[in-house]
Formats: sequence, structure tokens, C-alpha cells
Amino acid sequence: MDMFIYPEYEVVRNPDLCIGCRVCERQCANEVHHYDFDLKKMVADSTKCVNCHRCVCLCPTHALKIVKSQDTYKTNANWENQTINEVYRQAATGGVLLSSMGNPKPFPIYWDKILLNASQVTNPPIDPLREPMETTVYLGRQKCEVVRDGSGKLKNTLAPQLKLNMPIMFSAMSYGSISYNAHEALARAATELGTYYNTGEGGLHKDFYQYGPNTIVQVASGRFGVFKDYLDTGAAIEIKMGQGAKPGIGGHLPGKKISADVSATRMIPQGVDAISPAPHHDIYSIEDLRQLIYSLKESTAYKKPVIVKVAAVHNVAAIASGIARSGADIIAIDGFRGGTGAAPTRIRDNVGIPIELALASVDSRLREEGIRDNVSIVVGGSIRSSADVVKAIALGADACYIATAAVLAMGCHLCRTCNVGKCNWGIATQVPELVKRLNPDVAAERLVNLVTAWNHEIQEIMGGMGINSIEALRGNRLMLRGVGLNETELKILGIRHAGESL
Amino acid sequence: MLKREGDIRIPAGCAISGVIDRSGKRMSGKCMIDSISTMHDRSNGLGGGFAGYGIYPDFKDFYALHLFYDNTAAQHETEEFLKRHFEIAYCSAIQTRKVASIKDEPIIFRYFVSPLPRKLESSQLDEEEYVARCVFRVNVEITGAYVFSSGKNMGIFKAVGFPEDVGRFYKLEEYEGYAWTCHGRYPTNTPGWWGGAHPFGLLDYSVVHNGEISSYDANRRYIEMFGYKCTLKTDTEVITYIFDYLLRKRKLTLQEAAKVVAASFWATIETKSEEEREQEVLLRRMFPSLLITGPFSIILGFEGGLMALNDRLKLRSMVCGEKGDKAYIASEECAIRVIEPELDKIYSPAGGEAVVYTLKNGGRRE
Amino acid sequence: MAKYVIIGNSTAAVNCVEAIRSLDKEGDILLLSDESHFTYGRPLISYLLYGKTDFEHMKYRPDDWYTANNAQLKAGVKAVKIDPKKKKVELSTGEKIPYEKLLVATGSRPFVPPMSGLERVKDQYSFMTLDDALKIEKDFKKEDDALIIGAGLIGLKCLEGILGRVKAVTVVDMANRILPSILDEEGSAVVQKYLEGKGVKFFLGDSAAEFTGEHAVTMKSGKKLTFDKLVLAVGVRPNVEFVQEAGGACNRGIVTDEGQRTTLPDVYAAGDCALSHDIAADTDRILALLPNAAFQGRTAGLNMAGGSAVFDKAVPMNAMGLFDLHMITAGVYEGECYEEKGDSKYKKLFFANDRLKGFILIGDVARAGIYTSLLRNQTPLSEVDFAMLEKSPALAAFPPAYRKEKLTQKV
Amino acid sequence: MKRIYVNEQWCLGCHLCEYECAFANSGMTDMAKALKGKEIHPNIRVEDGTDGIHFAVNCRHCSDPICVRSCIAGALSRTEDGMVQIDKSKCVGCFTCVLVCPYGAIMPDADGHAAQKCELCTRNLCGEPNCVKHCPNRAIVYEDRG
Repeated sequence: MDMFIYPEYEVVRNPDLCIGCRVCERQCANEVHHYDFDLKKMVADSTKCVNCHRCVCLCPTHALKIVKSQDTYKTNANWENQTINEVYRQAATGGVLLSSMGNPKPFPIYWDKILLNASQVTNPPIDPLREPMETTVYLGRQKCEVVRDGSGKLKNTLAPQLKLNMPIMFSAMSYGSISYNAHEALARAATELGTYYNTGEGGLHKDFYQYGPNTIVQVASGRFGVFKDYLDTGAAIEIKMGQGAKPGIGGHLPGKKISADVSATRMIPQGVDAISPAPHHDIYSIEDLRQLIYSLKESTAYKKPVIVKVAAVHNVAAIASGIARSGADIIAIDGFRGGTGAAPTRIRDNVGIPIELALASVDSRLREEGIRDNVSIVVGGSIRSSADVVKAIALGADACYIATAAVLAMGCHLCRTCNVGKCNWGIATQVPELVKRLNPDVAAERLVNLVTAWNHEIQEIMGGMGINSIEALRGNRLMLRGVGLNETELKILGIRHAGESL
Repeated sequence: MLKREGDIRIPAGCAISGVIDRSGKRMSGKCMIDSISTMHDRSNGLGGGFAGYGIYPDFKDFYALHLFYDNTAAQHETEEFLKRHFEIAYCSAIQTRKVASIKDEPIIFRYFVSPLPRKLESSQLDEEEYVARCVFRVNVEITGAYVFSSGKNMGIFKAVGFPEDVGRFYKLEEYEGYAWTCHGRYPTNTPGWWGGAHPFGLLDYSVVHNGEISSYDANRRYIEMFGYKCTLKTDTEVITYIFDYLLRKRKLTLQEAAKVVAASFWATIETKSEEEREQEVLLRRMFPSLLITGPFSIILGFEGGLMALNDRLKLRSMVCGEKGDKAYIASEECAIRVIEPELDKIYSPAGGEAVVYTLKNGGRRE
Repeated sequence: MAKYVIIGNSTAAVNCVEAIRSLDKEGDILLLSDESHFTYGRPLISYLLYGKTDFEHMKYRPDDWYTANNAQLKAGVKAVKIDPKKKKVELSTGEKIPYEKLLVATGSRPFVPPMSGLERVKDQYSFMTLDDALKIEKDFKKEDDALIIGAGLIGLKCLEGILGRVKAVTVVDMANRILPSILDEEGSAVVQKYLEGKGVKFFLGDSAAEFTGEHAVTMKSGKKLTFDKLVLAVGVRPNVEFVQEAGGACNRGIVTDEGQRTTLPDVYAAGDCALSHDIAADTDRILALLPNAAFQGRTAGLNMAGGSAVFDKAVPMNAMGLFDLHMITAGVYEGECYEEKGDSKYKKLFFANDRLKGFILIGDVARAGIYTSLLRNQTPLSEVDFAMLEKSPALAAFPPAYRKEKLTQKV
Repeated sequence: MKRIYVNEQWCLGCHLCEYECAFANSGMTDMAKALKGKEIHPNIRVEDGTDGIHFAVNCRHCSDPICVRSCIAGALSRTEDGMVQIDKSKCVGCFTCVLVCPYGAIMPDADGHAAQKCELCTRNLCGEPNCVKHCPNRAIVYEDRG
């Protein structure tokens, strides 16, 4: 018999408010709620609850809430309830623990220990409502020869670049891990915003080829859905070497998520597990990567920038330096808090390093080597707000990838059970009735709202610093100060402590 | 204790002025002293300086190195270094006069030098780059020595004090040049250091600057990738390096360099002709990290001319005036009127609008 | 001179005026009415007696309707003749009113078959007009026994109106069941049982042989009944005489085309006086229903004002309430039948040749219009999920394209 | 004129609209107080079809409304901008409108004495259709589509 584990969260219903409309019952794919005709009232089974808040949000009288249950084992700072429960689970199943979304453990969040500057007296703040405040970013290699034509005009010798209206893109989430409607929403929002979304490793559904100019197509170790049309359709190609949530680990999309459409898009049989190997089996070294980069460039006539995405790991600066010299146009670095549709819990929670430190060390390293303008740097892995974006850019990033914030905008409540495939918000699921819950009209609008709001905030913050173009913020670490950071941390981040003058 | 330039970054508000006679006729430095002194209140006595072009006709083929030494040990070490790398045509202390307000003067020396041919050849560098690198080495490696002027047939003169006092200190009325710039400094958090005064120069580029740029660290961290060492951490220093990089190393024109540094807004670029649009977009895409934001008005001095440039929002005052062959640039109109009351033309250039005055007989390309 | 003359002031007439005004804001409109009331909802007279409405609320249109539509009402006059050649209507007063376009919306009148001794009955009433109802309201007393001859729609609506006003009501009809025009036999029995539960006495399959006195009648069966008040609701006859005499074709009603044109030039007919083509039964007949009068009046009006409208969806249909029992019926009761019968439910759907032919709903009438639409549109049942519709009317049973058309765009 | 349109592609069949409608027309400001323990009689009804098909139906505010033509009492009428409205004081509950409405969108009210229908929340305090406002998936929208 399995050890009974008391649910971590409990559904609490206010009987005075519940009108028995049964919306919660209809909306819970986990079948937590049902109307008891004998008792003539709604009842809930908290053991099934994943705390996705769908019922809480839809209850018209706000009769529901979900609370952390108070049941506890004998208090033990070392053996916490969750730790004990995980032992019980593994003792019962013999399996690897799986989780989703980003690392929830209380590691330091460096963003929150960095403060921003503003102008006072000697240098005027700029009011973004009165003056232009530019957030347009071009991503790609900037290093090029100055060449003139006969009339003395400069010739464009730049490698292909991506133009972003704001330094924010939607990070890779594959069709398969997220739903058709979620993909459509991301594609439409990226198009409307003038930025990019990323197919992830699941190929690109035919319906979305129309959004190609705002699509980054990913080539990952499984090579799902990669063929000529796919590469030609995207605005850029991203080679995924690793992912912040699970560095060194491949992917595994269970067969039940391989619907007919997903199967066609990924070019794999329906209902069969989709396995992404941990490495690319044609890339065992940096020179192999260079070959793949140039293979992809060759096959797309050198018209598209190539992004190489790596997880933030200990040696990331050296790795990035190698990538910057391998023909990549953009390096994407994914921090250890990045989200995922499914990852082994132990990997998610223990592997990789914070994006803030990875970014700072990569940017510094590339500058020391004089090759920072070989590549643009895009960072992801828990960019939570416009302030994080501003700090990332001041540390040296060209742009940020957001995904967790994007799915939150679409409705996700971070219940972290994407791996189960029954997402009540219609995002991380392929079940038609659940997919339907995400109207792309609504989701795209919310994504546009979010990014537009962030961009306004970025402009406000820049204006406060007296900076009216995002280029002048990039790598401008003097705009940052640390609080509560030790010497090593400050040194890696390349910033001074708050209170230290300019 | 207050730190000096180089230890910390010093923003400053200031006054600038410049004049050029496009016919090439040389003027005494006195006109600049007169001009800057009208803007006395824009300085606080913590720095002033001048750059004169065409002042060393007798040594016009030699790099004129002006140095500050804190002590003779530094001087000896530096001179050893110079001898290893240059042929020194002439060297002497720079003549100064006693001015009550100018205190704590360092040892101030001038060398007219030319790279040793064998050294230059083995360095595989062009001559200017060779000189520039030597200047960086002195400034970075030799404690107590500082090269503050390194161009040909031009010289920078600066000190801690009000600019008009500095001018008198250096006896600038005795120098004659076809172009002059000057600067009165209003730093906000330094005791002022001689080397930190403006103009800042590298080779024949000199910059006087009024403002406080917000893009400083983005610019600095970028330009340092190309061998520049921002030892002073001042705006003027990084601006000078940016122009040196764009003009000398990347061979951009002055106008192109201005479009990098004070780029038109994207929205403005949209409204331009296709050709202009292409060029300006290209420049912004090639050198995004050299965009300078925040208030600035600068006069860039170079062999054969001056360029005036404001930040793109024009957050600092700057006017240009013309009278015959003479052209004037200053923070305030009064600084021009005081030396030329009857102008043919006076106007205020728009933000980001580069105004270039060059010698009629051919200075540098625009 | 009025461009448009309308004989009548009820449903067909009012809808005709509104239709004219939708196309012609200017042309003068004159309505002629032999009643002296503001236009009122004729079927409301039973509700007036039943107490569900009052004189004020019976107005079929708002108080400013005539002025808002720039229509003149000449009330209390009787049109007696049409001169189609001279295009004039003659009134009983001899006045001749010229017209460019004429609508005959003269309705119908009670039909009283010859009954021996009827002249002996002083307190006899018909139930057609507001004046009839007002008279009943005034005359009928709590202690009266009422006898209604006729168990059709008029008779039973009168019953509903007066049951609470008198001591007892007895209903007789020659037919052997009630509401034969709208119910099948089983349905009649259900309703009859319901009414009997309210204390109503029925004598069916029987008729008055002779009124033997002011308050007594002997039935054909020999049964003798007494009463205080007698209501005659045997039937109605359409008022077709004007048209007939003027040479217009008339059958059991005025013959019109689908645009409500009579055979006389510029003369139109609509309402209870005019024939309709019943598409459910594929036969021409009078469909004395208010919606039908409205559709016809509107069609006539549009055509009179120069439009081109057709009304080709006439089906018999009724929504009928007796006390708290509601029934909705339509079409004809032929072909295969789907039925559900329960305590509070009686439902029959008749279908043949891939079409719904008719239906009867008693009790639960919700969303009956979906069935009616199948009938009026002659929708092939193979195009819908009829099995689902049998259970309950639902748009879900229609093809998605139909729903898209109806629910996602203006209809 | 703005009308309510439904898109069954996005209807989840949650039936929230029915409760929001009932609440909107309850005249109360507290939903629990208005609806708790009561049977609701909303003007909008969700149909739950087969294969996960759901959609809400309420008055289409037809441009040539058959219910208005058929009303025996003149209780149904069309406002100047095209909304079909009901004057309950005139309605006698004959349900001829129920007989003719092809959408089944007009219905007997709670006590069965008169008809009721959607009046786009113009007669309550909402100001805008409450079903639209609370539809969690924009399956019901209030738009001018001609």
C-alpha cells in the first residue's frame, strides 16, 4: 500500500458564498470538485488538487481559495516535509521525480540585490512622454568592415541581424509541450509587438508559417520537424545546446502528448514518445558546433542569424567565448531558474548557475577578449519584470528571453505540473477540451499588454537614468549597484556596492 | 578623502569655447582667454584648459608630447621610455608664469618626438597607433607621469584653476594658432587634478566637453575592447577615444562619426530619404555601443578644423557664430560676442547636428 | 387625398402602416375602422377578463403611434363598398374616399349557425371584439351560470376569461373533443381533463337542439341545460364582401398572391379575411392567427409602398395558455410521430418525407420556436440531428455552419 | 448596433454566463445573496452539444424580429438602434414569441407569467452585457458587426 501523503494544499470553500453553480467542477480537469446531490452542496477532494487556481479564478462569488495545508510532520529543519514526502514517493515508485517550470528553491536572486541609478541635478532625467525613448535593438554580429562604394557611400557589410522593437523575446517553448493555441498566441503577440517567439524543438505547425518573419526556429538534439521549409521560414535559427532548467539533460515528451498534429509537426509517429538526446550526437566539440552553424547558414544562404543557446553552467564564459568564435551571431544563455515542461526534479533544482552571474561573466569575458561585438547576448531563465530586463541589459545583455512570464500572462499559475499534461489553463496540454480554454485572441492580447507594459517601464527607468536609447544602457554597469553582496559577487557582476560613488 | 580622476568617475558641468580662422591665419591664444573668461561662473576653479592648432609650425612633423610629472623620478622613468621608443627632436619645460590662483603645479614638460623607425617597423603598427600605444603605456604604467597632449603641430594646456588663469599661467598670448578651443570646468565631486582638466587629447584629436553623459560605461566598456584605456574615467576621455576609433581606425567621416555618437532617432531616420536612411541605419547597427546619451556639447579639435556637436536632445547650450573666415563655437553667445561683437551669422545648431569648420586649403575630410 | 387607405385598424393594418413607413415617410395614410378604439391586441380580450391586463395596457402600440407614423385614423366608420375603377372606397355615410393603394384588413365576424329558439335568449354574447369583452365584463355576475357554445380557441379563451367571474361554466360543442383545430385527440383529452379539474363542465358531441326559454336549452341528446349567460363561440366568417362585390376573387377568404395582392388592381388584403397558403398542409386556407395577420399586413404594406415582399411561410401555429397550462402547436399532425408523455408533459413531433410536419407541446413549451423554424423553413431533417431535437429543441442539433451564420453575424 | 455574438470554438461550457446573467438581472449587488439556493432563470442559456461543443444562446436582436411581429400585445418592440425589448407590463404570457423565435432565445420567466429575454443589460445596473464581461474565454463578445 502506498503511504498516504497529506495534500500539500487544500481547497477551502466558503459555504456562505458558494452558489453551487458548478463552474469549478466543470473547469477542473483533475476532478477535484463535484456536486454531491445527497448533501446538496459542492465538495472537493484536495488530494487531486494541483493548485492551479483555475477554480479560484473562475468562481463567480470568490467562494474558493487554496491554502497551504497545516498538516506537518514533526518539525525538522533538515528533513522538511517535502523532502520526506519525496522519499516516500520514490520509495513507492522507484522512479525519478519529475517537475515542471523553474527551480523553486530559495537560492539568491541577484536581480533583487542589484539597484538601478537615476539622474539628479548634474544630468537631467528624460521624460519618455515628451521625448523619444528608443528600445529598438538589432541582434546579431556587429563587427564588420567599413567598405565604401565608388561614391563613398558605406556598403552594408553586416551579417544578418534581427530587429526587435523592444529588448524582449518569447523564449523557446515547443508545440507539444505547449498547446496549439498557446503557440498561436505567442506568434501573434510577437508579430504585433515587432519581436520574436521561438518554436522550441517541436517544429513549426503549418498554420504558423505565416508568422515566420517573427519566428525563431529551433534546431535541437532531437531535430524534430527540422527540414528546409522550416529553416527557410524562420527569421533566425537557434541551435539548442542546453536548457537552464535541465542542463545536460535531454527531453522526453510522452507519447500521449504526440497528437496527430504534434506528430505531423514533429515528423515523428503519433503516440510514440519523443526523445531529445542529452547531447547533439553530431556535436561533441566546439568545432562540431561550428560545422552545424555553417551547415545551417549554408542551407539558408547566409540570410539568417544563427543563435546558439546554452544553459548557464560553471564554465559558461569560456563556452560562450568559443561560441562567439564559431560563427554564431547570437548567444542565448539560459539561467538555472528557467522553466520547462518537464525535468527531473533533482536536475532542475541543483544544476546550473544564476543567469545574473553567468551573464556578467560572459559579457566581461567577451569584452576582455575583444569579441563582444562578434555576437549579441540574449539571456533568459527567470526574467520576471521590466526591472530584471533593465538590469540584464546594463549587465551586458542585448535582449532578454521570457517564457515563464509569458505563460503567466496567458494564465499559468505556476502549479508546476505541466508534465502531467492536464493543464487547466489550456497551455501545457494537448487535450482538445483543455486546449480550447486558451483563446489566442485573449492570450495574444495579454502577452502584448505585458510586453508593452514592460517596455513602458523600461522607458521610464531609462528616462530616469537620462538614457534615451537602449544601446546606451547595454553593458552600462555603472548604472547598477549591489546591495548585500560580497566582494566576489560584486567582482563577478562587475558592479560596485550601493553607496559607492560613481 | 576625495579621490582623483581615474580612481573614480567624475561628472562635470562646464563652459566651452572655440575659434578657427578658416583662412589659416594664426591668432594668439589671448582671444580664447577673453572668450572663456566671460563664462567665469560656468567654472568653479577646479580646472581649465586650452588646445591650440598650428602652434608648432617649426616642429610640425613631430608629435608634441606634453607631460605632467609628479616628481623627477617619474620624469626620469618616462624619459627613459621615450628614448627607447622615439627620436626626441627637442625637449624642454613648458614656460609658465606665476599666477596666484594656480597652485601645486606639477613638473610640466614638452617633447617633440618621432618614432624610432626600427621600433615602429617591428611593431607592425602604423605611426599614429604606435604613438597612441606609447601614450597609453606612459599613462597606465608610469606612476606620476601623464601625457596630456600628443598631436602634431598642436598642443593642449591645462591646469587646476579658472581657465582664464590657466591661460595666463601658460602664457598662451605668446602662442599663435589657426584654431583654439578652451574649457572651464565645474566638476562636482573632485578636488580637481591637472590631468583631469580639459581638453582631453589623443594624437591630434582634442575634445572639450560640457555635459554629463549617461552612456559612459556602455561606451567605455565597448571602446576598451580596442586597446583604449580609460584611465581618467571622464566623459571627455571616452569621447576622444570614440572619435579616434571612428575617425582614425575605422575611417569614418566626421559627419558619419557624428551620426554614430549623436544618432538621429529611429523615428527621425524613418522620415529621411532612402539613401540617408540606409546610411544612418547602417551606422547605428554597426556601432550601437558608441551612441552617446545624456547631455553634452563638445568641440572636437582635429588637424585642420573643429567640429561642434550637441547631444541629440540638445540638453546643453551651444551656439555657433561666423564672421568672414572666422568661425566661433561657445556654450554662450556672450563668449563669442566678447571677442567678435559684429558677427555675420549666429545660430544654435540642433541636437545631433554636427557643425564642421575646416581650413579652406583643405583640412580633413568632413 | 390619402395615398394609402387601409380598411381596418388591427394587427394587419398596423403592421401594414409600419411597413409603408419603412419605405415611404411621406405618403398620407388613412385607416378606417368601425370600432372606436385605439388599436388594441385583439386576442387580449380574454386576458382583460382574466385580469392579466387592463384597458390601458391592451394598446397594441404606444400612444403616439398614429402621429409618429403620420397615419390618420377615421374611427367608427364603416366601409361598405370598393370602386376599383375609380379607386374609391365608399363609407356607410355615403362618403367616398379615393385611394392609390388600398388594404382590406377587415378581419372576420362571429358566425352563428341557425339554432332554433335562439331569439328567445336575451343574454347572448359573442367574443370577438373589445366591446364584446367590455360587455361581458359589465354583465357577468358572480352568481351566473355561463354556457359557452363552442370549445374552440375563442370559446376556451372566453372560458379562461370568465371562469373566475361566474359561478360555473358549461361548454358544449358539436365536436367530440375540445380545441380540435390545434390539438390531436389525446392532447384534447389532456387539456379537457385539466379544465375539468378547474370545475368546467363539458358536453361534447352534442349541440343545442332548441333554446326553450330565455335561460334554457335542450340538447340534441335530449339533455336539458339552464344558464344565465350564453356565449356563442361557434365560429367566424371572414369579411370578404367588399372585395367579392367589387369583382375580386374570393374563395373561403380573399384570394391574394404571395405579395398579398388581390385580383383587383392596387387592392391588397391581409389578416383574418385573407387566405394563406399553409405550407405544412400545402393548402390554401384562412389562418386566423395574429402573427399571420402581422406578416401579411407587413408584406402588403411593403408592396403598397413600392417594395417587393413575399410572404410564403404561412403555417398554422398557436401559442395558447389556459390558466397555467401552456401549449404550443404548429403544422399538421400527420406522418410518423415521436411522442413523450408524462405527468406535466405532452409532446408530439410529426414528421414525414424528411420534414417536420407539425408538433404539439403541452406543459413544457421552452424553445418551441426552434421546432417552428424547422417547419417554416421546411428544413430537411437529414441535415440536423433530429434524434437530439426529439429530446429537446437545441441549436446544437443544427450543422455548425448554420450556427455560425446565425450566432456570429447579424441576423 | 452592438450585439452579442458567440463563438463556439471558444465556449468552454462553464455556464458562468448564465449565472452572471441571472445575477445581473437580480437587481442585487451581492451575487451570493442573489443566487444562493435559488434556481436561476437567465436570459442566456448554454447548450452543451456532443463532441465537446458548447455555446451560449441569447436574443439575436434580429433586424426583422419575428417575435416583435408576432407579439399579440405589442409588448415586444425594437428600439431605435435595433435592440429588441420587452415591456413586461404589457406581456400577458401567451408565449407566441416562444412559438416563433427560431433561436429559442425568449422564454417564460421565473413564475411563468410573462416572457423574458436579453436586453443587453440595458435595464440593469451593469451597463454592458454581464455575460460578455465575465466570459473567461471571450466566447461571448459584444460587437458591432453591422
